[in-house]
Amino acid sequence: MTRPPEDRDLRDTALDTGQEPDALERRLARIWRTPPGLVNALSTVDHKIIGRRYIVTAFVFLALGGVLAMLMRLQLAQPESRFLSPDLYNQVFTIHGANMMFLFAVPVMEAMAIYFVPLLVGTRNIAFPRLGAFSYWVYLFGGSMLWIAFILQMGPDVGWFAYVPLAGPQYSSGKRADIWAQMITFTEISALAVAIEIVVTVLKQRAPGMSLDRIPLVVWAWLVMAFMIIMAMPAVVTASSMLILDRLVGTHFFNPAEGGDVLLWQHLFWFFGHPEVYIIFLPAVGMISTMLPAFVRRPIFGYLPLVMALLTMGLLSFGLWVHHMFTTGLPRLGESFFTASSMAIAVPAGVQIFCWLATIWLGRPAFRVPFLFILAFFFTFVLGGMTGVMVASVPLDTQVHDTYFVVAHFHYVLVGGAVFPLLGAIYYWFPKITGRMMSERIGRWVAGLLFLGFNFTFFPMHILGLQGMTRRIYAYPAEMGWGGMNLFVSLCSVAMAAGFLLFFIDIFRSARHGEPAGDNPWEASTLEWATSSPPPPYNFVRIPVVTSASPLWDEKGSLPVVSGLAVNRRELLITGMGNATPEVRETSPQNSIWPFFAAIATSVMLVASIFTPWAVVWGAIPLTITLIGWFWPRGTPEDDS
Amino acid sequence: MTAASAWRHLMPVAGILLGPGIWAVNMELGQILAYPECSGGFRFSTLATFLGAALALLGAFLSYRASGFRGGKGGPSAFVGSVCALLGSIFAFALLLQGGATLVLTGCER
Amino acid sequence: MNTARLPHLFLLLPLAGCSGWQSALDPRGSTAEELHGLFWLFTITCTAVWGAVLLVLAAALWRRRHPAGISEAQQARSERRSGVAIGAAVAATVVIITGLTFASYLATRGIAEEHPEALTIRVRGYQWWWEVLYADSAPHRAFLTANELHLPVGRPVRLELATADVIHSFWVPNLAGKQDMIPGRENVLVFTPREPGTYRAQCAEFCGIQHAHMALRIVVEAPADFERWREAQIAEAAPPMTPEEEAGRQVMESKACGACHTVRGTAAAGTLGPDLTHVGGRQTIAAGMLPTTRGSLAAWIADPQTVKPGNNMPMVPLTAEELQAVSAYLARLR
Amino acid sequence: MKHRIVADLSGLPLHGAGSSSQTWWGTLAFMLIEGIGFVLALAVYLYLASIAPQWPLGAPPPDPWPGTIIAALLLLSAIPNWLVGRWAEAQDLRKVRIGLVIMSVAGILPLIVRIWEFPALNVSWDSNAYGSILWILLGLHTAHILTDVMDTLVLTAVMFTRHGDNKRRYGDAQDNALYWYFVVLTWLPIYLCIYGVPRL
Ligand code: HEA
Ligand code: HEA
Ligand code: HEC
Ligand code: CUA
Ligand SMILES: [Cu+2]
Repeated sequence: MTRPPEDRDLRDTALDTGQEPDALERRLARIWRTPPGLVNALSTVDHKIIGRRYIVTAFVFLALGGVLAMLMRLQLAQPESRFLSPDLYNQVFTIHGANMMFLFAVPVMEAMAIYFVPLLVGTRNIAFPRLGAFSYWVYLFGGSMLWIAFILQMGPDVGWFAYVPLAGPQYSSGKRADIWAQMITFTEISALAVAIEIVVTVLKQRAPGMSLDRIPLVVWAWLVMAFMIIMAMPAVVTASSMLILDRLVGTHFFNPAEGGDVLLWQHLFWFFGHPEVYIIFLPAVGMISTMLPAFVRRPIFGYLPLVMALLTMGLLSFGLWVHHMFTTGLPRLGESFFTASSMAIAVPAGVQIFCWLATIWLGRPAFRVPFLFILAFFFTFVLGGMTGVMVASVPLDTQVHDTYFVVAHFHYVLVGGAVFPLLGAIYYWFPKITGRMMSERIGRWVAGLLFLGFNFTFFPMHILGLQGMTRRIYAYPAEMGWGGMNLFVSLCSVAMAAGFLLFFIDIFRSARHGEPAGDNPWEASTLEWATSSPPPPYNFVRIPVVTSASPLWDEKGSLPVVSGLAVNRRELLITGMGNATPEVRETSPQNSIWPFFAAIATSVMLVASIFTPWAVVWGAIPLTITLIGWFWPRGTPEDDS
Repeated sequence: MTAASAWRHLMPVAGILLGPGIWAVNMELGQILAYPECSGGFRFSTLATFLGAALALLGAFLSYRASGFRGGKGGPSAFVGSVCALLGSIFAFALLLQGGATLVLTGCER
Repeated sequence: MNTARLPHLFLLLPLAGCSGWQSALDPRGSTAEELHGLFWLFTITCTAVWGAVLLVLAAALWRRRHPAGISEAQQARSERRSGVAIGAAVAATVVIITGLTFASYLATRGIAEEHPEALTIRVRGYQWWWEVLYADSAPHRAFLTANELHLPVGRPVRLELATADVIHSFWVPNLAGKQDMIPGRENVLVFTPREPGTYRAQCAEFCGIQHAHMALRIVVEAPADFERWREAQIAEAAPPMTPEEEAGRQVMESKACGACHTVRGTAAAGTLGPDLTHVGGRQTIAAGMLPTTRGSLAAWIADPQTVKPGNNMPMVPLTAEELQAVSAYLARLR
Repeated sequence: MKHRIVADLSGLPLHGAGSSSQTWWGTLAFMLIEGIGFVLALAVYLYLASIAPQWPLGAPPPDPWPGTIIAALLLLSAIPNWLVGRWAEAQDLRKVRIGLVIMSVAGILPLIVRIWEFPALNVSWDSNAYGSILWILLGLHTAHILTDVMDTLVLTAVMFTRHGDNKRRYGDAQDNALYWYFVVLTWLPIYLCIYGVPRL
């Protein structure tokens, strides 16, 4: 594509002549847009399109996982029920857990980051956008593999953490455990790719003036989350790869008869597994910190301690993993060190709660739907945190470990601590994504049904666990006396399903018929509200300049911006890590189909290697070809320097 | 980069370097030392843990000093210093709790 | 389901109550008692903290505010006070956490006491039943049984936990916390039963398709009763009393049964399945699934895969008479 | 929202080097991820060694010659690597082309020697856990070299096309050199583990 000579290095100042009022916007739109059509949809590198896809897909997985939950509750509603066979039940709970953790919770938090980080830090696109495209397809293919396997009755049935020797070659026949292990590889690759994007975007692409102490708290949370993903994911990929090797080619990592160790699996998995739950939790916490100011009409109180809490929890979470192994017979002294750290993490958790309470106290609450979800979070998560502190005690855990008490704990912190803030965030940011408001009325019903339904469903599980009901049992005898409470729990879970159903209905309805939102319906203070709803492909006409932590509140009249960026190619600004002083201009890649092809090549290689180790060798060839296609320079204007 | 400027850059993050670093090492020690300490002998784990807590507090203090003893106003260096001071303190607290474990337990408990 | 029962469900919640034969809330052993106390300490403390947070939240939401707003100086003062309040709350958190942590350490020490005079029993987990070995210094006084433990009240017991296949976990909540059985590791569980009774234990680590039905009965009885039971277990299998039972014994020895099961005193000497020498005297069969009666034995042997789908005992084809005979024989073996 | 221009950044250069380059950060991120992977593999090795009755398990210590030759080759290759970095910084197209060809060769040589190193381990991956972790450690580093060699070959090819003389390519060459240092460095602890620990 040849361009007229005067197009080379055309800057935005040149279009400011005032003759055509929209010249700059139209030019930018042409440069940054994704044209219609299937091939273009597959080639897009627009973080907003990719982010939207990612969020929707994650919610689809949530719905699917919820259906599995309903099946389990149906089975458990009565003693010795024959609704699900033991084999089917074991697949159902395994896939419910694995799906929720790997295909919903982490991806949705990353997906929100893909969409919102560039808007919140004031840049045009995310760093390495093709990685994001690649990541989405790998995620989609990996998740589909798991569900297709389930439909074919080849679904994993070894629990979401697949302990050996049960998941090993001797006791788990067929390909079920391999499907689980490879699903891990898929999701870890896609998570790592996004993590890299987030780190580089937050460190190097912030708007000028957005120094470290002015970064929105949710962006801090996403930054910590991204680092945690980078440090924790390798452990689980190592573990799952070793499992596949044990099962496929006869290695002995986990075989005690040949020098291997059963606990090695648990150490490797939980070294990842505990940070995993904070990877899910911290972004939700960040969302609360960023949303709250809009609903109490004042800036967050305690910005510094809140940042500290995020960093502390992120680091501390890497030293808690043995609290999942308290009953394995390790020395109690060593285990008690993990008790100490698990207890200590309650301090930064408390700091966050206290800062938010102070913010509400000092502000003027507005009881809109996102705020209702924040209130639901307080009630539910703090309760879950309390039971967390209880199971952190070694002796106490010896009674409640592997019982419904733990099931109650983690659903309280997952649903209360992550899902409620996430739903609030969807109500908050839906107007920005679609340009329309969701329904206040339906939203109240959703929040109410979910809050009440959740607590009535999961609180009794604490009691069931103390009364001896262990985890992962497909049936229980009538003589145990658990039937009444289980029936109650199952009935109340219907309220949760109803709540989610209403939520999905509200999404569909509002996307079409919701009230138009305008740029800043909540009168919030962060940068994403400075541009239109939905944002144009280039995010901001000009890169903003930030002079405080609440840019839109402190620059009420007009937004300070910089000029001088090129408009003949995709260009954005690279700034310094500490103070975000502008360093260089940088180009942002054009649309490309190669990430899609690379994802296909990767997926074929990964699925085939479940069946034969040679797939890694042969599969590397098409993968290499697609990667060359991806990185080979194309002589586009973005390639200039 | 001279030694002096390197030192200046490290001071604000002393809290986040010393605290978590010592704590991580101490976690490992706690696992390993349980076995020899059961058979009697000097309680290295107690010494290591409390010494580690002191060092973590030192790191927190250095960060606080680098922040100019201000809340966090005064540029990224002061901000980083204050954040790391608080962070280092929490790690010191975790180390103190671990020290408590070495005082109550002998290492023989299974 | 009878819809008339619906309103009564709400009554069940509080009645769900504190007594039970597989309940951590009804301690009948030394360890369980200590943990029970710790549990209530934590629960009360944590409930109080949670309640305090909610109270402050409610106050923050609904406190009286100046309709016209407040001055900047007042705002700054309020913020300073909030800072102090947060500091105080953090300090309180540190104190409470330290207290709870030390309570935890003390309980850890309390339940870990060693008892040289403990009764040593080896329990080995199999997919999906329990092998129990009562050791003795005199080898002919050691004996194997399955799925049931008898313990003398008041005497410390030391369970040596092992597994034959995957990870299992031994848990009798009324008496003690749980401990895993891990291949390649030797784990130990020590506790002292304090009150006689029958308690139920269940495998607490997911171990495959019938993990849900891997339970144990634990009978805690007076020392004299325990010794009586032990002597009976040491003895060989009771001889058949009727021709039917004699035919049953022959079925045991000639059919596949003997390849997996041991009946001491007969030719059946397999070790792949539970020891059946005194199976008639046990409270349940198939690891807690069925009460031991002649009828349930027949139902089990006739088709184990329908009773406990996926378990490791195959269906052995027997004629109706063979089935009657062998179940009569096994019922005799008390 | 209305805008007001407060600064004109037309004077800023396009595309920076070092910490102003995104690909530099990307390279660092990959180094971090793979570094953690290596640390974990080493940790698994040491863990298995600590619980084993004797070490190495059921096999004689590995024959150190192929591994030592590779260590020497890698350490030597640091010199042309450093030169390529300097030449890329100076944007000297001819020298960078030569340098990258040399680095491609420097990457292929250890791979060839590695063919002898696997059997020199004296144990098979399916003999026992010791064999398994040994093969994994070596396999991981081999994949490491292999992917970087592929990278270098592609970059070399690009350097010979019309896209070669471009500030970005020189930046890529510098990042490539940085990554090669990482490949060399990671060999050292692995080498010590495989050949040193059994002889302790
Ligand atoms: C969002 C996810 C999330 C979060 C945030 C947490 C948070 C915590 N978790 Fe939880 N946890 C899980 C998800 C999560 N967990 C999952 C999924 C499992 C099970 C995996 C499986 O087995 O399948 C699990 C299991 C689990 C176990 C293992 C139980 C067992 O298997 O036997 C333990 C043990 O220590 C534990 C502890 C904790 C602690 C101490 C916290 C703390 O971070 C909580 C801190 C918060 C508070 C304490 C509340 C706020 C603080 C205050 C109001 C200050 C004042 C407080 C006090 C004075 C106490 N968790
Ligand atoms: C984020 C994580 C997450 C979430 C949100 C949930 C949500 C729920 N979970 Fe789950 N759960 C886990 C993570 C999660 N869970 C994990 C990790 C395990 C451990 C697995 C293991 O042991 O290995 C577990 C285990 C687990 C068990 C224990 C199983 C056992 O041990 O045998 C139970 C039992 O009741 C349960 C129940 C539920 C219920 C009722 C919900 C409800 O909240 C679900 C709400 C309902 C919906 C979301 C459905 C709504 C959708 C529709 C109505 C569809 C129609 C709509 C369209 C088509 C548009 N979960
Ligand atoms: C291939 C092995 C095998 C064979 C053959 C076999 N059994 Fe079993 N048997 C088992 C196993 C394993 C169990 C434990 C099942 C469980 O609870 O999961 C068992 C359990 C039992 C029990 C219940 C024991 C208890 O204490 O709960 C009885 C009774 C029994 N078998 C009788 C028989 C008879 C009679 C035959 C022959 C007709 C027979 N078995 C053949 C393996 C076998
Ligand atoms: Cu044995 Cu579960
Ligand atoms: Cu955890």
